[in-house]
Order: sequence, then C-alpha cells, then structure tokens
Amino acid sequence: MNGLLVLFDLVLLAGIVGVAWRCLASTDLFRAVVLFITFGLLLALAWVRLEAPDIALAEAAIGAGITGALLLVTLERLRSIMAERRSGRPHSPPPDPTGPHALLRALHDPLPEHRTFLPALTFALVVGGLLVTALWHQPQSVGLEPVVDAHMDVSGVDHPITAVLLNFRAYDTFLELAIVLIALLGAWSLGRHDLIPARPAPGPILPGTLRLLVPVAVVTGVYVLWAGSHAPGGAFQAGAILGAAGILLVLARPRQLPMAPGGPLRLGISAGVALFLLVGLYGLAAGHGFLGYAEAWAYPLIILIEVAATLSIALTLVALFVAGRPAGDDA
Amino acid sequence: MDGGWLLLAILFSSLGPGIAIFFLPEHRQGLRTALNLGGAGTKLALVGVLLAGVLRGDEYRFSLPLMPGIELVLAADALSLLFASLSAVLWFVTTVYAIGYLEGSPRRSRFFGFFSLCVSATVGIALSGNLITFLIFYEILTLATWPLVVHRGTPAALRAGRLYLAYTLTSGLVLFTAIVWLTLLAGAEGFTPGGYLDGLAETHATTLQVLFVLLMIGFGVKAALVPLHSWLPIAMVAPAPVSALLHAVAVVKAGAFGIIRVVNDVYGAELAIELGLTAGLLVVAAVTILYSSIQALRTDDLKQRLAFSTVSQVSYIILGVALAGPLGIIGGLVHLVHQGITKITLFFCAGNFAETLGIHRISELNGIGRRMPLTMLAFTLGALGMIGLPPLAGFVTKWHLGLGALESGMPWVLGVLVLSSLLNAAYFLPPVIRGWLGERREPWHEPLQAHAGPTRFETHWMLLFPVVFTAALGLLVGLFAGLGLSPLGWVSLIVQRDYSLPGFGL
Amino acid sequence: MSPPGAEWLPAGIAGLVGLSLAVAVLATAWPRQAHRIGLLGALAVTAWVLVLSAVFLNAGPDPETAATRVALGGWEAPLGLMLHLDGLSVTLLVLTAVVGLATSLYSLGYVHDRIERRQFWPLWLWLWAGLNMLFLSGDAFNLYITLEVVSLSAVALVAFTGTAAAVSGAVRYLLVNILGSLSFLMGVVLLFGEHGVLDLVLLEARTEAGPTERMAAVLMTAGLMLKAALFPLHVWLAPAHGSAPAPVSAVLSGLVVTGSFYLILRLWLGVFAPLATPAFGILVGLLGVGALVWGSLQALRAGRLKSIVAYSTVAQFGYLLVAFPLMLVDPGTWRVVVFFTVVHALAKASVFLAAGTLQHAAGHDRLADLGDVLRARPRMVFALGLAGVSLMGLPFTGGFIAKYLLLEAGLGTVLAGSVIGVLWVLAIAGGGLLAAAYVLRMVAPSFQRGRADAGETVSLWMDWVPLGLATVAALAGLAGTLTLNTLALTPGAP
Amino acid sequence: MNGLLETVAHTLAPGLLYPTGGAILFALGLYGLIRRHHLVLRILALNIMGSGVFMVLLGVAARGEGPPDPVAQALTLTGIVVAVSATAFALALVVHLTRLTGHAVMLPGPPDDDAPVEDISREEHHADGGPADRASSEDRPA
Amino acid sequence: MNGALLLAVPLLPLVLAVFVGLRPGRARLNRMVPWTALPGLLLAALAPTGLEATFDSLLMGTHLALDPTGRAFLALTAGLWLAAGLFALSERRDDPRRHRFYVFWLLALAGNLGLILAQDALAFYLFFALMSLSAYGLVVHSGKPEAWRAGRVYLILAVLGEVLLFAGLVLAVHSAGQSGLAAVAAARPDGWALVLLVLGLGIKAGMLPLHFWLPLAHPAAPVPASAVLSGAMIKAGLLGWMRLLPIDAAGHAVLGEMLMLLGLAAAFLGVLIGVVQVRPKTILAYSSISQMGLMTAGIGLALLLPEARGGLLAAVTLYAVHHGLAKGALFLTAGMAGQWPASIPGRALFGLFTLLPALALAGLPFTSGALAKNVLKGPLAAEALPGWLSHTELLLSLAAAGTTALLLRFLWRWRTGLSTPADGAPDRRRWWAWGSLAAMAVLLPLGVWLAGPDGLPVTAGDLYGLALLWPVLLGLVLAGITWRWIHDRETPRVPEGDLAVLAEAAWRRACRAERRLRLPPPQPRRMPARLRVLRLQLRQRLEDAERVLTRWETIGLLFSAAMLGLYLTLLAR
Repeated sequence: MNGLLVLFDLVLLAGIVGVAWRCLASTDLFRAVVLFITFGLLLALAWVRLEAPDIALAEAAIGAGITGALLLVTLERLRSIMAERRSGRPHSPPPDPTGPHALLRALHDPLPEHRTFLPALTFALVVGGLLVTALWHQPQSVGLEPVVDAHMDVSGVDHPITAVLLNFRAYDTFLELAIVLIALLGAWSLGRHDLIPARPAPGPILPGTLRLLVPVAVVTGVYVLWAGSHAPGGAFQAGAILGAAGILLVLARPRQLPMAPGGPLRLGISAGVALFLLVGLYGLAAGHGFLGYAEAWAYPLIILIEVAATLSIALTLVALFVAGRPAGDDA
Repeated sequence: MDGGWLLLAILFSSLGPGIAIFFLPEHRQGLRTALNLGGAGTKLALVGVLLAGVLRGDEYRFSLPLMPGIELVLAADALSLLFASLSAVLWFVTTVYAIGYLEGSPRRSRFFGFFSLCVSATVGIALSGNLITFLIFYEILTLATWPLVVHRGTPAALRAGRLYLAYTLTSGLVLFTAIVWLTLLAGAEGFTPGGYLDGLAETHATTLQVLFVLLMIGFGVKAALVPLHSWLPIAMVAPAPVSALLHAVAVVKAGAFGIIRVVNDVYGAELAIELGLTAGLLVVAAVTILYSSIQALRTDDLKQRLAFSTVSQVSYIILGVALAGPLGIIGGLVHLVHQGITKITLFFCAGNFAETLGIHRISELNGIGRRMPLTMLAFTLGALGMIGLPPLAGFVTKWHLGLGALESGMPWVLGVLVLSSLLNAAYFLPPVIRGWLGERREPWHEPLQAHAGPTRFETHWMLLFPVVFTAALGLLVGLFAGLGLSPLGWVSLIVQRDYSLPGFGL
Repeated sequence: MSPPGAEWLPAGIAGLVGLSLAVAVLATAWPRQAHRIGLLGALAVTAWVLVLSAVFLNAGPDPETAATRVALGGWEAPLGLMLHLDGLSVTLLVLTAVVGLATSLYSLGYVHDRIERRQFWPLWLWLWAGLNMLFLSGDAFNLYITLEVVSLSAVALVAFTGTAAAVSGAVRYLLVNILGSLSFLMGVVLLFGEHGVLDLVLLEARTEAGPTERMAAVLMTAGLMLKAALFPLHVWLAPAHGSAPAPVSAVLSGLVVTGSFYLILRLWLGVFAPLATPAFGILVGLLGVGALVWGSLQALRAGRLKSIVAYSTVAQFGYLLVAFPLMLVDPGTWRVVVFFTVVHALAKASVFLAAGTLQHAAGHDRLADLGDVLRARPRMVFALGLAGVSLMGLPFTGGFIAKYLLLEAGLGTVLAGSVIGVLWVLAIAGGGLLAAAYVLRMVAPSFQRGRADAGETVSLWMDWVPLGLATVAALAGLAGTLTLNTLALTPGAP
Repeated sequence: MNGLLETVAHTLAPGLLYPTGGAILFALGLYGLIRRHHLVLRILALNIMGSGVFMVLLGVAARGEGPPDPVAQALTLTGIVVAVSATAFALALVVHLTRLTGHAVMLPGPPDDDAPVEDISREEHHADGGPADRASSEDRPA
Repeated sequence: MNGALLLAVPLLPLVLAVFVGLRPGRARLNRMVPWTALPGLLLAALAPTGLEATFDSLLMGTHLALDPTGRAFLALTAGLWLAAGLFALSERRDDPRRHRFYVFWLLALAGNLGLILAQDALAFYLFFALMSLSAYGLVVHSGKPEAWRAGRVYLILAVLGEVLLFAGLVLAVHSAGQSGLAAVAAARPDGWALVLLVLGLGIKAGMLPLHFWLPLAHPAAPVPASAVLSGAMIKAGLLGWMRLLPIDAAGHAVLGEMLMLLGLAAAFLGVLIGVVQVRPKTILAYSSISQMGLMTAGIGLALLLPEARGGLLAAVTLYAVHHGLAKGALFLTAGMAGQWPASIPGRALFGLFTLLPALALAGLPFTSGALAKNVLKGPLAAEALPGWLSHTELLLSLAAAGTTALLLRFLWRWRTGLSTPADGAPDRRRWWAWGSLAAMAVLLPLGVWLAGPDGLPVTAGDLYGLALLWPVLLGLVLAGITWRWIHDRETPRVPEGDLAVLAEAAWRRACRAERRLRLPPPQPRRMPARLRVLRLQLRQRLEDAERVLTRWETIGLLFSAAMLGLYLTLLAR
C-alpha cells in the first residue's frame, strides 16, 4: 500500500468522475459521446488497477470501443434524419415540449431548467451517501475466490474467470449470449436497415486503414479467444474485437453491404447460443446436469462454445451497428 | 352427500340452459324456447322431488371447499325450499311471459341467458347453506340482473342500470366486509336455526351490533329498505318480465331472504332481541312501509306505483322477522311467497296493459276492464291481495303479522298495518275502479295487434296465461291457507320444526 | 420412500429451462417456421410444466423440505448456480404456462403477416423462456440476468410494430427497465460485497438487519417497483401496454409485471424478511392505496380501451401493495397475495386479448366509437365482463376468493388492534367498486341501443381464446385451495 | 498519529476507494438521468450508472488480501455485455423514434386519446416492406 | 254434507258471478241471478238446529254454522235479496251494463249470506269485506257524478270500516287465543279491541257519526240495490255487534250507555234531518239511520241489562228482520213510482202495498213493527235503569212518532213522482217482488206468533198494544204541523249526507295537495350540468397530473424519493 498508488487511485477516480460529470453536463452531444469514450478508457485503466485485466480488455473493446462506435453512428444518423426532415418540412417542426430549437438542432441538448436541479442534486447526494455508508460498513471480503480456486482443477481451463464464465456459472454466460441475441432481434424487429440513413465515413483514409486493420484485428481476436482459457481474454473480448473489425468494414462501404442471405445469417447469430444449449442439453442427458460437462470433455467443449460464441458475438455486434434488419432476413 | 347431486341438478337446470342460450344464434327461436321451458320445467320437477324429500325429513347437502376452512355449501332445509319453490314456480311463469313479451324483439339470446342466470343465482341463494355461499350467489344475482335492467339500451335504461349497480355493488361490499368479519369472529358456520353466535354475545356485543347494522345495510339495498330503496322505482325502465323478476322472484326477495337468514339462522331471534337489534329493524321496516305507501300514492305511473308498493310490501316480510315471535315470523315468511305471487301478477298485468294497449298511466286505465277483462280481473285480485283483503294471500300475511305484533307486545305495529292497509287501498283501488267502472270514449290504440296481428284472446296467450295463473295462485294460497302444503302450512312447519316454536293453533 | 417420479424432478426442472430455451433458439434460427415451432413449443412447455407441477405436488408434502434445488453443471452453491423450485415458483410457472399458451394460440390469429410472424415468435418465445427462468432462478445475479432477458424481449415486443406510439412507449419502457435493473444489480452487488455469496438461500441464512442489507433492500425494491409499475412509478406502463400489440399487452400485464412483483415478494419473504418494519409496511400500504385510487381514476378517465385496461393493472397492483402491511401482521398473507396475482394475471390477459380482438375488428380502440363492434361481438363483451368481474372481486370468480382472503387478512389486522388497518380494509373493499366502474365503462356500450357492426373479420383463435381464458380466470376460484396449499410448500416463507 | 494514518490508509485502500467512486458514479448517473432530456444523454447516464455498479463490484472483489474474486470479475464481464446489448438496442430505438417523430426526446403524457394506434393484425403488407415502412411513409410529407 | 250445504249458500252466487262475468251476454244466466238467494232462504227455513261445519283448509280454518240469530238474519237477507233480485231483473232490463250490476250484486249477495253463516273471525271478515266492497259497484252503477260522489264516500268509509274491523278482530282474537266468534265474545274484548270493533261494524250499521254514507249511497244506487243495502247489508254491522260484543252475564255498562246514547241520538237526528230532505230515497235513508239507531240502542240495552239480554237480543233480531223487510219494501215502493196503475183495484192494491210497510215501521198494531217494538220494550218494564236511561221507553215512543212523521214525509215527496208506465201494462215481476215484501209486514208477526221460535216467547198481546198507538198519532200530528208550517223547498235544508259535506271539503283539499305532490315520471335523472362540467374538469386535471407524472424527471425524482422513503421506513424500527 504505497502512497503513490493511492495518489494514482485518487487522480484516476477524480478523472473518471470528472469526465463523467463533463459528459453529462455537456450540451453538445458529440462532445458528450467523445467524453464517454474517454470515460470508458479511463475505466479500463481503473479495472487494470483493480487487477481485472479481463474486464479492462472487455471494457476497452466493448464498453469504450463498440459502445463508442454505436454512439457515434447514432449521432450521425440522428443528424442525417434531422437534416432531411428540416429540408422536407421547414415550417412544421414536430411538437416538443422542450422547445422548438432543441428539435432542429438534433445533437444539441439545452441545459435543463433549474426546477429539477435542487431535488435531483439532493436525491443523488442522498443516494450516493447512503451507498457509501453501506459500503463503508462492509466487512473485508469473504469472497468466492477460495472456492473457485479449489475447483480450478476440475474446471477444464486454467483461467479462473473463464472457468467461472463457462463452467461454474455457464448459465449466466449462456443467458448473456442470449441477451445479445435478443437485443439484435429487438433492433431487427424495428424495421429494415435501409430505413435508417447510413453515412459513409468521410475521406479516403478509412479504406486504406482497413486493409491494415482488419487482418490485425482478426489475428488479435483469435489470439484473445485462444488465450482466454489460461490468461485474460475470452469469447466476449474476442467477439468484440472481431465485431469492431466488421464495423469498420461496414463503415467503409455502407451502401454496398454484402447482401447477407437470411438463413445463414440467422444461423450465424444464433450459432453460439445454439451450440451452448446443445452442449448443455447433452450434459443434462449425460447426467452431468444441465450445462455441465464431463471433466475430461470440459476443455474442448469450452473451446468449442467459445469459438461459436465469438463468431456469433462478432456477427451480432456488426448487425447491431447496422441496426436495421438485413433485406435477406425477410426473404 | 347423496342428496347433494339433487341440489346441484336444481342449480344447473337453469344454469345449463342459460349458458347454452348465450351461444344460441338469435334466430333459433324454437330451440331457445324449448331450452327455456325445458329448464324451467325440469327445475320445477326437481324442486318438487326435493320438497317431497325434505318433507320426509331427508338431509340434502353439497359442499365444495373454496378456501382453507371455507366451503361452498348447498343445503336444503324447509326455509330454503320455501324460497326455492317460489322462485321455481314463478320462474316458469315468468319465462312463459317473457317469451311472449319479447316476441320479435332483438337480442333475446342475451336476455334469456341472463334471465336463466338470474334464476340460478336465486335458487343458489335459496339453497345456500352458509353466509359465504349466500354472498356468492347474491353477488352473482346482482351482476346477472344488470344486463336485464339495461336490456332496452336506452339512455334512461343505462342510467337506471348504473344506479342499480352503484347501489347493489356498494351494499354488496358492505355485506362482503361484514360477512368476512363475522366469519373471522365466529368461523364459517352453516345456517343454524336459532343462530350460532351465542358464544360471542358476552364478549363481542357491540361488534355484533355493528355487524348487524352492516349486514342490514348489505341486504337492505336489495330489500329496498327505506333510505336505500331509490334504485327500485328507477329500475322500472326495464321490460315487464324483468320488473316481475326484480320485484317478485329474485332481487328484492333475495335481500329479504338474507335478512330472514341473518335474524333467524345467524343471530337467532333471541340474541337479536337481546342485543336490541330487532327493535331497530322493526322501526326501519315500519317507516319503509308507510313512507313508500305515501310515495306510491303520489305517482300516476302504474309501474312506479307498483314499485313503491313493492318497497312497502317487502318490508312486511322484514317487519314479521323483526317481530321475532313465532307468529310474526310466520307472517313474514309467508309474505315472502304471498308478496311474490301477488306482485308478479300485478307486474304482468301492467306489462299486458303496456304491451297490448300502450297504457302506462293510471289515468288512462278507464274502462280497460271491458277490453281486457281477464287481465283486469287478475289485477283486481292482485290489488285486493296487496291491500290485504280476505281470502287473498295478503290477508293471511296481515293477519299473522297483526297477531305477531300483539304476541311480541308491540301493538303499535298493528297501527302501522292499519295505516298501511288504508294507504294501500288508497293507491290500489283507484286503478281497479277505473278499470271496471270507468268510461272510455275513444277507441283503443292497439300496438300489439298493429305489430303482431289480431290475437285470439284479449292479448297474446303467452301474456295472458301467466297472469291468470298467478292471479289464481294468489287466490288459492290465501283461500286454502289451511292446507298443509300451502305456503302458510309450510311456513308453520318451518317455524315448528326449525325454531322449535309452538305453532299458533287457531 | 419417495413418491414415484420424484427422482426425475431435478432433471425435469433443468429440462423445462432447456426446453423453453430450445424452443426460443430454434425459432430464432429458423424464423420461417417460427409460428409452428412456437405452437408446438407452447404446447410442449405447457405440458411439461403441468407434469412437473404434478410431480412436485406429489413429491413434496413437507413444507420444510419441499424446495427442489438443482445445481447447474453439477456445481453447488456458492460456487455454482442453483435452480430453485418451490410452491411459489410452481404456481407462477403454471400461471405462465396457461397465459403463455393462450397468448400463443391467440397470436396464431393475431400476428398473421409473414414478416411480422418472423419477428414476433422468436421474441415471444424468448420472453416466455425468460419468465420460466426467472421463476426458477435461485441466484441473485442470475435473477438480474433473467430479468434482463425478460425486459429486453418485452421491450422489443412492445416496439416491434414499429409505429411512433409503440416505439415511443418502448423507449420509455426500456429506459425505465434499465434503471430498475441497474438499481437491482447495485443491490445484488452490495449483498455480494457483504456476504460473498449470491445464492438466495445462502444469503437468507446470512442476512441480518445491517446498513448494507437495508440499502440493498432499498435499491432492489425500488428498482423492482419501477419494473413492476407500482404506483407512483407506473407511468411507463400505460404507454407501453396501450400501444403494444394485444397479445404482447396481455403477456406484459399478466406476466412480466407479475414477474417483477414476484421477485419483490420472494426477496421480502426470504432475504429481507428481517428488515421489515411497521413503518415500511405502512408506506407500502399507502402507496397501494394511492395506486388503487389513482389507477382507477385514470382508468375512468382514459379514452382508449387498452389504456383503461393498462391503468386497471396499476390499480390492481395496489392491492398487492396494500397486502404488505397485512403480511407484517399475519405473514401467511403472502400466499393470498400470490393467489391474487395469479388470478389477476389470468383476468388481465383475457381482457387484453379481448380488447385486441375488438381493436382488430373496429380498426381502433377508442371507447367512444367502439359501440358498434361491441354490440356485434357479444362473445368479446362476455369475455370482458367475465374477466372484469374477476377484477372487481365478485363471485364466483377467482378474484372473489382472492379478495375474500385479502379482506380477511385486513380485518384480521383491524381486529389485532391496528388503527390504520381500517384504511387497508376500506381500500380493499372500495377498490372493487372503482373496478366495477371502469369495467362498466368497457362493457356498457354493448348494451346501448344502436347499430351493430362486427367490423373486420377475426380469426377463430381471436374470437374464442379471450373467452376461454376469461373462463379460466373465473373458474380459478375453484383452484383457490389447491393454489394456497401449493404455495404452502415454500420453505422459508411463513 | 499512526492510528489516523492507518485509518486513512484503510480508507484509501482500493477495496474502499473504488467502491466509493462507484457509488459516486451511480449517483452522478442518476442525477444526469433526471436532469437531461436527450435520449442519447440519458442512455449515457444509464451507462455511467452501470459503470458505477461495476466499479463497486470490482472494488469489492479486490478488497481481500489475496487475488481478486474471479466470480465478481466474471459477473462484471457479463454485466458489461448486457449493458452494451441494452445500449445498442436503446440506440436503435432512439434512431427509429427520431425517424418516426422527428425528435429524440420523450414526450410526456399518456397515450391518449386521439393518438392513432395502428393494429398490425389488420395491415396490408407488401412483400418488400414491413410495417415500419408504412409508418415512415405516413410520417413523411408526400 | 252439512258443510256442503252451508258452503253452497255463499258459493252459489259467487259461481254465478264468475259465469256472468265471463259470459256477459247470456240472458239465461241473468235470469238465474235472483234465485241464487233461494238456497239461503230454504236453509233458514228447513235446516235442522245446530247445523255446522268446519273447513280446516279454508283460510286458517273456517267455521260455518247456523244459529238462531243467524237463522233469522239469513231468512231476512235471503228473502230480501230474492225479492229485490226479482225486482232488479225487470228494473234493469234495459240497462246495457246490467251484467256488471249483476256481478256486483252476486258478489255482495255472497258476502252478505256468508257473513251470517260465518262463525269465526276470518270468515266473518272475509264475507264482510266481500259484501262491503262489492256494494260499491252497486252504488256507483249509474255512473252519474252523484253516484261517483256517493261511491267515493261509501268506499272510503267501507275501507276504513274494514281496516278498523281488522284491527279490532286481531286484537280480540289475540286476547281470546282463538278465532271463533263465540270464543272471542266470551273472552270479552275490551279497550282498543272493543272500540275498534264497535267503530268498524258501526260504520256499516250507520252508527252516528259515521252514518253519512247512507243518505248519499241510497239515492244514488239503483232501487233494488238500495233495498238490499238498507234492508240487509247494514244489518251486517248489527249482526257483528251481536256476535262480538261482550253481551254476557257481566254486561258492559259503559259501552251500553254509549250505544244507547248514540242509538237514540241517531234515532232522533235521523228523523230531524230526514224530514227536511226532498228526495224520497234520501228520506228513507235517514229513516234507516233512525231505525238503526233504535237497534243500536237495543244492543246498548242488552249490555246494560245483562239479565234481560236474551230477550233483548231476540227483540233486536226481530226488529232487524222487521225493519229489513219493511224498509226493503219501501225502497221498492220508491222504485214503483213509475208503475202507478191505471185501474182502480190496481190502485187500491198499490196503495195497500205502499202503506203496509210504512205503517209497520210506524208501529201500527198487528204489524211487524208493533210486534218488534213491543218485544223490545218488554224487558224495560221489568228492569230499572239508572239516570236518564230510565226514560228510555218514552224516548223510544217519541222516536216512533218521529218515524211516522218521516214516513209521511216520504209518502208525500214520493207521491209527486207517481206516473203510469208508458205501455200501460203492469210489470208483474216487480209487483210480485214488491207485494210479497209489503205483505210481510203483516205476515211476519203472524208467523212469529205461530211458530214461536226459541228464546222469543211471543204472546198475542205483543201483537198490539195501545201504547203503540199514541206515538203514531203524535207522528201524524207532527207531520201535519210540519206540513202546515214548514214551506217545502226543492233543495233540502240540510244537505244530503250532512257530515259528508264537511268530510268532502277536507277530501277536496287533500286531492289538490295530492296533485301538487305528484311524483315526476320514473325517469332516472341525468347528472346535473354543473356536475358534468365538474367531471370534465376533473378528467382534464387527471390527465394533466398523469402527464406531469409521465415526465422523465418526475419518474427519476419519484424513483429517488421512493428509495429514500423506503430507507427511512426501514430505519424506523
């Protein structure tokens, strides 16, 4: 416990809180999003400090990366929609209680009136204060670390987090995959992707960069996936990295997306869940319990699941980025 | 348990056809009529079988656990049979009448469906073996009656329906609360002649008094006790068979029957007297009798007058129960039947006048006795019965009530009866006199013939038969009141057998 | 000597999860056949649940040991996840199966467009699977995940018609859900920080009234209140339910909201039981009274059929809140509460389905202009009325039994000397009147004299399922004893 | 003096410091959620709240003497994925909302009474478009 | 068998009433109407003593019997109804609504016959009510305004009488513990029961001051109806008194004195008001009041002189029979005004038939009147009455003088209306009916003397008696004075129905009030406009409030507030 670390912690936390504050206080949405991405990266740093490299990796890839991309593209879409509406209907702004200007400037959120300031502040302070009080009263951790440690030898993998994710608490992980899938189904159900304006990333840099970036990303992804069994990394991180690559591809050629055939696409996005479930049901049938593995088969099965999950996650993330349902899905 | 199936069969003899009728297309008139009459006839027959059984002294009981410790109990004692037979007989008649009355009108499937539901609920009320079962059927009755009240679908009908629901549902809630409370205190006992609350009288006297008031409010709305009666005259907008049902067979009777059950079989007359409950009830009943008679005098609308008369007459039942002596109870119980028969006659007649000749007001009745003698005869019998002239049904009641009042040491009740009879005469004799002795100069306006063609009798036979039947019944039950199976004989049996009270030998 | 079939119980529980998940995954992967998969799956899941509950009832006569816990993957808590089946979860599983089956059948008629079918069925099956998993979950964090599965798919179902109203309702619904989930998760984290375990049974054994538990209770309860649309946090409900497709509204109002409430109940019965104070009961009870009054008034105000029904949900959940102070006096009341929820869910779902049919026939659901269709469709009116009667708490329906038991508990409180108990009794008794008023609003136009016009033709499913479900809701009264006895098989709960 | 230092050191240990930071983030997110109107900002606020939760969780996990609790970390990972899924879905909804209504804020008010509610079971569909097509085409000027 | 006989008497007219009502056109049915009274007459004449029957199933047990009093009343009633019925048959020949008249006639007949046979309170009340109410139809039959007015007064008093009688019977039966009339009387009704019984029956008997329906109803009703009304029906009240009042060995001095007072007052007032009337039937009505007063006094005497009650009751009965027949004949006389024969012998017979009943009423020796009066006065000589009552005999004689004067007044007013029938042929049926009744004035005393029924020892001396002559002479003198001194007018000096005028004024006021108080038609009222506006406003408020709640910041704040609230409540242990 040395002072420097404490100082680092303090500064880091102050930075995180400060960035979050600025993010939420900014009137310009673009600025807010950029600050949020920064916030994500700072968090990743904090996770490292908390000895959670897996989470740091995930935060960087998913929390900052994918979320950032999603946010940015959303802003872009909003701007485009607004512009189109403005040009189409100059004299009839849609109704909005927060004032006519706010609407026309899509990416601008005026600071709210002062009416809610005091109560909101009070409540936030009280809730935060109560939380802190509760946390300060907690005993030093008991935790599950010893239990996990004791079972690592039968988990089939070497990395405790992977063991927890894909063996001890595989059910959670399975559902997590399902949630990603449901989010995509939800987004798809809203309409076809061609309803949503898609804007190419401007400039010639991206296509050029892509040629470099995509292979690197694929390699990194595969590595992270493989490393997951014994070191920080795993399906989600890998999926996020692969997904990021996919997103870049989409960004580069937004109007010429490959016409994904419906059937295989569906299979692709549900492959992870399906495989996971199959293995789980097999475990049930074989007497290891639902989502259980025979000790000997644990490792290969986990890897199998991770591979499928990675692919599905990557595909799903890209699809979420596109946001609309591909035309092929309706065929 | 063996006999339980008979009780269920009685219940389902109207429920089954009722549900079937709901799903019947509008144009299947023959099948609907068959179902209606079949159900009514079956019920009548089954009640007859039950009657014989109970007379033999057989036990009939059906129970179904509803909640832990609480059962749905159907049981047949002499009192329940009194009400059950009344509703079975009158239902049959009313069904015939309703078929005739509604001929050619729309939405008959709905009407008869709810109609049957109503009667099922009424029979359920009659056969209920404990308060909770009673409550269940009581509320079903409320709900099943509403569509009938609003059947015409006019704004007035809907408003009347709303008022009806507001009154009955509110009172239902009060009743509900009271019953739950009572059950908490005393357990879910079945009706016991003489009551089952004796053990609580010492410790919970005030609570029992409060509960009694709540129960009376709950039943009082349906029984149309005076501050709670306003829905009844308004509900007159309903078609005539519905009014007959409301006033004679089901709704009002259900309330009165509930009061009878509470006073006699929950509290027990002795306890009720001891807690000073009957005195209050007596005063309310007396006020109701007089007030509504005066109201009846004030109106020119025939059905409204009849409605107020119902309010007044039903309180005779309650008066009798509140007298809490054997003769008073006999008077009250027998009036349950007598009022039903008499009032249904009157409503049928009013319906006939309205349906055949488009007449709604008393001032238009002049000379109707010549155009519709049988209906007018029936009306006369009904009216005189209501006044309480011998040998009609109403007299038997009044006689016993009078004696009961003296027996209970409350001669002022006799004064109420005298005054009420005078008022009854004052509002019932004018229509009778107008009908027989009045002169009509212009020709009759004949809406029925205009739309259904000439009729063989003075009106459609399905409208005429019930009138004649119930009028004759009203005469016979009074005239042969001394028979063992007459309502009076049966009621005396109830009082002797279930309350171990000596009958009054005359 | 365990009864026959008991040894299959754990496998059956896991199998139920597996089956419902498999159906959902299959429908996702093969959307073209989604409706067929859905129908078969609905039948299979329903059958499975019924058999499972029969086996459970047969096997667990002792309330203390009745819970069956299944270690997933063979990993016992605290390391692994446990599925947890007891009387409470069985009851809700059966409820879900019944409503789910009805909704599925109804949807066969309602969602007939090819493309919509592809969107609808996978989401719906995921929702159903999520509900099954929610009721079976015995782990705090896993509850959060299942809640998310449920809410995300529910939001997607609300939005999937893609209209402005639907999307707007869905956005609000989603944000509220995320806020609620995060609050819940924060509570879980606090508990985990304090005790280092996530399993509810283990947590229950370790909790005592400390600041962490208190804060966790507050966070989780508030979050779930938000999700369960408990007054005054109900405002998302009407827009979401009002603009969602009918079968979705039915499931949302009948099951999803119920799921969140189930969790509140489960937590306060187990983990947080030591924390409850009379003041807490009174606060929740007052909120309940507020819900009853406010929800009913709004239902009386609203101009659209589905809005009325949605606000009626707000009002009806008031009863459940009012029951909290009663539970503090007589802990056994919780079983009544669950029975009430079951009955309410059945009735509410059938009302929504009927409303959907009417809306389909008329092309809108503005009450003022609905008279023609109501008059021409007595079957729907009957369904509305029957379910409405159950909502009012009038006999012979399940609502009556539930109301009776609630009132009994309320009066018991009064008799035990609680002054404020009078308020609860008044609320319980008076709520029925308000319910009657808004049910009457829905039903009365059909009795008005006027033109009858059946409107658009509807499929057989849409015509009959509402009535069938309403009948089930009405007859649920007969299952009162059974339900209460089943619920008694919940270890830990009073 | 030593005692004070120890208390400070104890307070500033990551196991307490980070949870405190997490709590602050949670409160901050809540504050922002209440105060801001734009849906994207609200989504950001929710994400910040979520990050607060994760920070508490990880902080708590790191409180012990030994290596951090892997279960907590696994949970966090799951939470992050869930959060990003929800965010993605929310953003998609926001885009569609803006497309349909022209604004990205939530309008207050009950869904009354004249708001047209479309009934999907009635709609005529064309092979090439979903219901959303129609809604959007209606929404746009002719 | 006995039962059937007894029951048949009232049942026969009832059955016929139903048939006449159902088949109004049948002439043959109409012709049977008068003869339905015949079984009653036969029963009275031929039935063995002690004929009785009990019907347990009828009402709450019905007991019918024929006792000596009943036999006398039955004979009177049946005979009078028979004669009047025959008279009616021809008198109503041209009435288009005669079947209606016959139905009411038959119903009233049934009631009248039945109440005589009834031996228990319920049956008595039943027949009493049947008779009273059916007679209303007879009173208003002509449909003229006068008839409606008379009918209204009659009906109100009849119903009042019913109700009072009902209450009295209930009280009496309650204290007796059983409902047989004999038992009731034996239990000595007192207090309210007594008052109610006297009043209830007194209305029917034309007792002062409830007599005023009589002078209205008699002139309004058709002649035969007036005949039975005055001759038979009002006797029902008397019979009731005889059956129900405590006329036993103890007597009842207070009641007796009261009845004496009322009876004698009626006897004189009836005369006084009667002589100033102008319409013959009105005069007869007042005569009835006067005569009933005498009978009332007779009952009073029986109460005052318990030892002599047997003779007194027999005397009253005899008086009732005598009065019924004579008054019936006189009313028929009024109806014969249009039958003044053209031939001299016819005129002589006509005169005889006219004078006979009149003289009988006046109490001329060898008429029924003489016998009745003698028998009535008989016990008075033996017993000593206290106070003013000691002058009873004188008072009775004075009343007889008044009767004479009144009847002369009747004959005088009646004479002016005499005319010969249009076709000149005498109406035989009317003649027979009238003549036979008139003849009874002399036949009755003869019969009584010869037959000498139980409890009524009649000596030849009772048939005449000079004491009876001077009142008749006094009456003639009085009549002469009246005729000489009082200028006759075409409108009566005291309006017909005396007290009824006052009562009617009150009634009219009540009717006006009733019209003002009339209820609106049974329409459920719409909500008042003000409330409707309020409801709309409330609706708007609710919507606004919900909109405020829906705002996101409200949701957030409420959410935080909920957390805070929950936390605080959890702290409050």
